[in-house]
Amino acid sequence: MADETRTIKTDYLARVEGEGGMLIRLKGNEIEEVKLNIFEPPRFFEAFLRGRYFTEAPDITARICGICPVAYQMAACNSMESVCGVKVEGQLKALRRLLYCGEWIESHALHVYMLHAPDFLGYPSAIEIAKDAPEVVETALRLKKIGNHIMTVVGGREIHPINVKVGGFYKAPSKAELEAMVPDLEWALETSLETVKWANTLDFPDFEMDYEFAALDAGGVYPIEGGERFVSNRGLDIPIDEFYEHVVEEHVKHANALQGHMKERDSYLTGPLARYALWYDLLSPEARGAAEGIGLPKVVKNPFKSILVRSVELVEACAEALRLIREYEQPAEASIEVVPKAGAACGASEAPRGTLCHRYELDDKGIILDATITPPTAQNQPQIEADLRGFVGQFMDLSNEELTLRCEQAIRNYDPCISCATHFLTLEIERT
Amino acid sequence: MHEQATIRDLVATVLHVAEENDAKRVVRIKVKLGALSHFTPEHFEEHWVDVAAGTIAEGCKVEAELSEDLTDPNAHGVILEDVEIALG
Amino acid sequence: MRAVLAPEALEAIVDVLRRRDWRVIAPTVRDKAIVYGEIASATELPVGWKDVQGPGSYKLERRDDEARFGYAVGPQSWKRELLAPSVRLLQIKRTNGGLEPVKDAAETKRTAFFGVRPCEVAAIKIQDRVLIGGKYADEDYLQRRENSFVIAVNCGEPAANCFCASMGTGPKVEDGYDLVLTEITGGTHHFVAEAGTDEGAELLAELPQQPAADADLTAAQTVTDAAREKMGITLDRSDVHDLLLANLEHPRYDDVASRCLACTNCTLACPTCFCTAVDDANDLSGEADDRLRSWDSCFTLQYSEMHGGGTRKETKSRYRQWLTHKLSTWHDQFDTLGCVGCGRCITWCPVGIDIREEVAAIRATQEAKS
Amino acid sequence: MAQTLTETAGSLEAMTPVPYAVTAKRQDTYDTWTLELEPVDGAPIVPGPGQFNMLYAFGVGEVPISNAGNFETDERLVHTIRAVGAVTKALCAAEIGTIVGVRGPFGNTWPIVEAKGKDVVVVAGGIGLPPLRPAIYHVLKNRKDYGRFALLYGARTPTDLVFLDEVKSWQCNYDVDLDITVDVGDTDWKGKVGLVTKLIPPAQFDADDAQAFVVGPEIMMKFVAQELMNRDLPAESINVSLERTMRCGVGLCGHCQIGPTLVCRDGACYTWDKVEKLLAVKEL
Amino acid sequence: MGPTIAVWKFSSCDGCQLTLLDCEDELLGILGRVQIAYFPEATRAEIEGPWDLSLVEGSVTTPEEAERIKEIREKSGLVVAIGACATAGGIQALRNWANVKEYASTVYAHPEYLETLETSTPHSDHIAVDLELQGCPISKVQLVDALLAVLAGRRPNVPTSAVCTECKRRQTPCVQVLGTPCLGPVTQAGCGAICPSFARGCYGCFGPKESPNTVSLAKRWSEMGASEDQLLRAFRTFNGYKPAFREESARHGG
Ligand SMILES: Cc1cc2nc3c(=O)[nH]c(=O)nc-3n(C[C@H](O)[C@H](O)[C@H](O)COP(=O)(O)OP(=O)(O)OC[C@H]3O[C@@H](n4cnc5c(N)ncnc54)[C@H](O)[C@@H]3O)c2cc1C
Ligand code: SF4
Ligand code: SF4
Ligand code: SF4
Repeated sequence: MADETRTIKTDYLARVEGEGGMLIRLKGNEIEEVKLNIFEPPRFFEAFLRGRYFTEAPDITARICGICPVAYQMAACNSMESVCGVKVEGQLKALRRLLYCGEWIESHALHVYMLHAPDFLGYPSAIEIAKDAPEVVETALRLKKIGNHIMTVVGGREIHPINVKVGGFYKAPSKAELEAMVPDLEWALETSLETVKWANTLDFPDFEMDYEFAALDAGGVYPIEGGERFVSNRGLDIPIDEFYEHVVEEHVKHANALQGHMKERDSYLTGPLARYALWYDLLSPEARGAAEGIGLPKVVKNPFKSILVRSVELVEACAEALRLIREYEQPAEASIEVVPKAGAACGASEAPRGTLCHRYELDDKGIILDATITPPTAQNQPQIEADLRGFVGQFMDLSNEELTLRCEQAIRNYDPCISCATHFLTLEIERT
Repeated sequence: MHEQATIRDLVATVLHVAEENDAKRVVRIKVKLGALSHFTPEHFEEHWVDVAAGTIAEGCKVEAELSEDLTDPNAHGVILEDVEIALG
Repeated sequence: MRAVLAPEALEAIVDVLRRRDWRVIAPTVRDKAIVYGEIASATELPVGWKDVQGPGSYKLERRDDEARFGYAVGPQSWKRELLAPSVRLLQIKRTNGGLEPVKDAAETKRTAFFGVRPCEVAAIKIQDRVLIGGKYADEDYLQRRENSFVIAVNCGEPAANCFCASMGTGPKVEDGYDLVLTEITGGTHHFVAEAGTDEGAELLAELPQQPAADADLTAAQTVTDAAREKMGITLDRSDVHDLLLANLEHPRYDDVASRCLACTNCTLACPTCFCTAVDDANDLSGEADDRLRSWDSCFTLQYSEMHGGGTRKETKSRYRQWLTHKLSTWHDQFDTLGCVGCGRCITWCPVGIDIREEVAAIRATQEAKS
Repeated sequence: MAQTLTETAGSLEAMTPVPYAVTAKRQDTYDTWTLELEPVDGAPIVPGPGQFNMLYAFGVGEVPISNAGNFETDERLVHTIRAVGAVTKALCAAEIGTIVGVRGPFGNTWPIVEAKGKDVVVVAGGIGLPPLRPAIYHVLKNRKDYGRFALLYGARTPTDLVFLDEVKSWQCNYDVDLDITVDVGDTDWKGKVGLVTKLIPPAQFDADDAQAFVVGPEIMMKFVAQELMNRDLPAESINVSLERTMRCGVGLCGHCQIGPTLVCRDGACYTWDKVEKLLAVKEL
Repeated sequence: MGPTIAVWKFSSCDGCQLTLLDCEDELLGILGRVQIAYFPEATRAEIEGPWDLSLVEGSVTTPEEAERIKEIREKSGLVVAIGACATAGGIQALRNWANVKEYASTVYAHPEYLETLETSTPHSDHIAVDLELQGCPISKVQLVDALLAVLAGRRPNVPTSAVCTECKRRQTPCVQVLGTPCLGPVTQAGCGAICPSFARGCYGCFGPKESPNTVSLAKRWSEMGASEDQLLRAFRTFNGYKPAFREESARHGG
């Protein structure tokens, strides 16, 4: 072989694309690998919280997620208050719950109608639904708006509310301001009852998983703004302060989001399915009635039916908001005094998409020495991958395109709070 | 997961270069793997062999060098430095 | 017409007016300050409160009596009722190629301003001059102004930043009111009331009252005299017009610019500042524009922005524009001063810049020069 | 209020634009167009020389534009507009038939009638010529009532000169001493090159009995006024037109203040003695 | 067929793009006049570039992002940066004062897996931006106005003045004068002055206004009892990397 050869300089750069993505590697009919990539560039919240003053945590951590800022604010407050040995109770606690109901209504309405439903209805998005069935989208928007309105009245604005403070609020709304929302909320309650029925008309793939469901135990009420214990249907029952003794976070190479899993246990699931399964009996009569009305069992194991459970929780949030407003008395002080103390504690809350845990360590001046934050999506990610593994097995013969759609839908079952996960850009299916 | 896409892109580029120069075969390629590219030389070669199979780049020699410079603006990418082709 | 009223008669005032279906706007306590708001009863007045004001500071404290008007002016002025902070002047619709301006039906409800201080009456007169006294009138302002009914209250206790005596606008109101009250707290708590218009007299006639003797009028006069005495003259207005125009490049403007935040608080709190922005905003369909008018301020860059950049880029020029306008060029433009000495710009300046001090500083160095 | 306010109140319609249709349009330079406007209903307003209207482009906004018309006719409005920003671009893009809003006429007028019997010197810089055109028309129409008429016109480049043909026709038909210059010439330019101030020393007029009308950028007006005063023309005989941001055009919004004066109400035409000191102060 | 709009995410919390979906009253009206070309938070449909308008959320924190914004610039008629991240680097720009490698090892067990730039920077550091909407998050009103302005071909109404203008228009008694330190006088309007209306001081989430006199305000805060630490943190939060705030925080240590 004496071919003439030549070397050509190219200096060509091939880029590694950085978007959310998912990889499924199939070998014949075997699933070799399922990987969910979350290319959320790291933002280092836990690092830069160090050195900040403890009262800043609710405002700063809200910025972790614009879709569920209240969840972060509440977990931060719960944790800080626990470190400092104070408890926010009575009407202030009720106001927090009301604010959070606003976030649930907003987030669940957005997710049910605008993110998840298009998958079931075969539309790329709600924008296209709006062309064919504007009333569906209008309903969604009005529901969303009512949720947002609660956040505006109680929290100052819908995204990154400004009225939340360690110890309570900066200013408590008057009873009249809250009562003004009642007619809208009554409409929202009616509509969410309809939503449950409407969601029940969708087609669900036959698919069940045997989950370990985990959620907060809020001591006799459906868990929303906080809870003292973290429990599961498989016997986990720990004070929230021991969260990190049982849950470890792992940084896996393919995702910048940390993944959580329980020591000596498998993956577990937080979020609507878990809350519902664990605390069905604590739902309001309206929400329970809605579930019964469509024959929804007390434990739902089909993740695709999370849209039903989310709708039931929408009913719950509306009914609960109405109850809280009815029972509201404007507190004399908008917050209780919180004097910083050296120490460390966990605090958690139930984001629309699952349990969110914060842990802070403070010095005696109130400066944050250490912060750990575990969002629900991080906890759910191993479970999502596990689901997908099970799920792909059933749908292996679909075309790549259809399989992609199905997988996206499956991921959306979990309402992950990252935009790259709400709509995937790249899904690679390798078949060999 | 993006290794595949990157390599496909590189193979396409190499074939394009080869074609433009009327090459019969690609003899050797030289690449610099960015420190953050997620590749090791072995890893890269493995993928390369996969993707280049069935093209005129099949069986070519792969010289892959791993850069350790994290601050390089191209640290996330793979640079195809040169391509050696056989003519005629 | 004049009379002596017991404190309970204030309730009667509110009653009578509300029975006529008027809005009654009066001082009330909210957000740790005395602000104006609609009231349904005289009990909502700030009974037994006083304000402690300083440059850039304001604090409410309890009084040891039940005075209804035992405080000076708060953060708001009646400007909010007459020259609304934001209002849609009109809507312009596109109708198959044409344009159709549509005006909003004007609010026609009569409104009583209850508790208007002499400086505020003066401020309303100044805004009348500017907004409806010239060749062109502001329709929205005129509408609101015609529907207003002014119950003034003379001042007995000026705050630290009050200087109406210097500006000749208080502490006793001269005209421009329908009814005026002077509160007398020493001895039996009572009010001396005087009507300024027929309508004021009509209202007064409906109130439970005692006739006013000369002694009562003297007592009322003593109240405002004492207030004037207490305030003293802290800004010499006699030559201020020329003083400022002769010192447009005074170094004091650099000094004040190092402190001034160009935040607009002074102008927006001021009861006479009338500058507004007029902007068009499109509706969603793109088929109609809303013409909106909102409070503007010479302290913003955009205020003086022309094609190619702002005229007053430096804070120093903006402060100079404000100061000279208030005390000097306002006179050239509208034949009146633009400042009534209410002290709001001093109290509500977040860094406590004091117009009196700035003028004094310019005067001091000017005098040193001459 | 039982006081009589209504009598003191002036016109109330000032803030409402009246629909006018674009009936003719001409491109003057690469960025300048002249529009003719006629009212959709009723008779047109008749702005005097030096006055301006607030022109409103639907959806985009409203700006002050000087009257550039009235020669033969009062039937339509003529405005020459340079497209520099959003509103002026939208106005310049208006097609024939487009409806625009008009409020006006506002501001004072050039003292052109008062200049009767005197020599007239008009100095224009670039787009400063159109606002002077109504005054020029007045002089031309009543040519015998005036003395000498010097028209000194300067622009940055030859492409910035507007109405050149019309200007030249004035020279032939009405006995106008026309002198034109550009700051920077081009290959086709055969005329003078240099600042417009250079045209003043040789201009023919009797400084004791003349009125000057000057419009251009502020800095140009300053130098022109200085040159004219160097020719012993008193500051009171030099008329300039000032420009400031205007939001209402009728003295209510406050934006157009320059010291003691409101440009929309007291101007835009001023004699130089009134404004010289004001313009000398930086950022007044 | 209206103009095409693409919505891009960089390092951010998604709140600013969610603002678009939160325009409940306006959304359908706007969607009827534009074509959404790319908006992964809302749709899986895509229209290939070039695009008439790109809304860009989030800051540039990775080499990939630094490249991507250049491509977006090339293919977009107008680029509008939305939010504190996109206009100032956002809260994650706090890394710009720290050692990223240390940061990474604080948070992640295997920092070697991470690709990240040392800094978090606004898009204007990388490309020419046509319009910046400040705010953490941006204001709905300003977003809708900007979109309508693009549709109408007018200037968007983005005031560069202080939060105080809105505070006074809504007639809130000034909290700073009442004793609570407030960043309103140096912060750009847009939020509607909500914090003072809830009895708290503005914390500057809309970033610096034009010519902010931070020195004078900081002096006043000190007189009111604020510590140097407090001042440093106040200026170094959501818009800490914007030059005016960056310089002021540097004056108080660190
Ligand atoms: C008395 C007078 C007569 C004039 N006559 C003529 C004439 O005959 N021909 C001519 O071509 N020009 C004339 N002009 C100048 C003309 O008015 C300006 O060129 C015009 O206003 C530019 O507006 P624009 O929207 O096109 O430019 P832009 O640059 O878009 O806006 C110009 C100005 O409008 C204001 N503005 C607009 N939108 C905003 C916003 N969102 N926020 C803040 N400020 C904003 C600002 O002050 C800005 O600088 C005259 C001006 C005056 C005062
Ligand atoms: S004087 Fe005071 S209130 Fe006025 S702009 Fe300056 S800092 Fe603000
Ligand atoms: S409260 Fe803050 S924003 Fe409002 S006026 Fe005072 S300083 Fe300005
Ligand atoms: S007041 Fe300040 S911190 Fe509060 S929302 Fe507005 S800009 Fe943000």
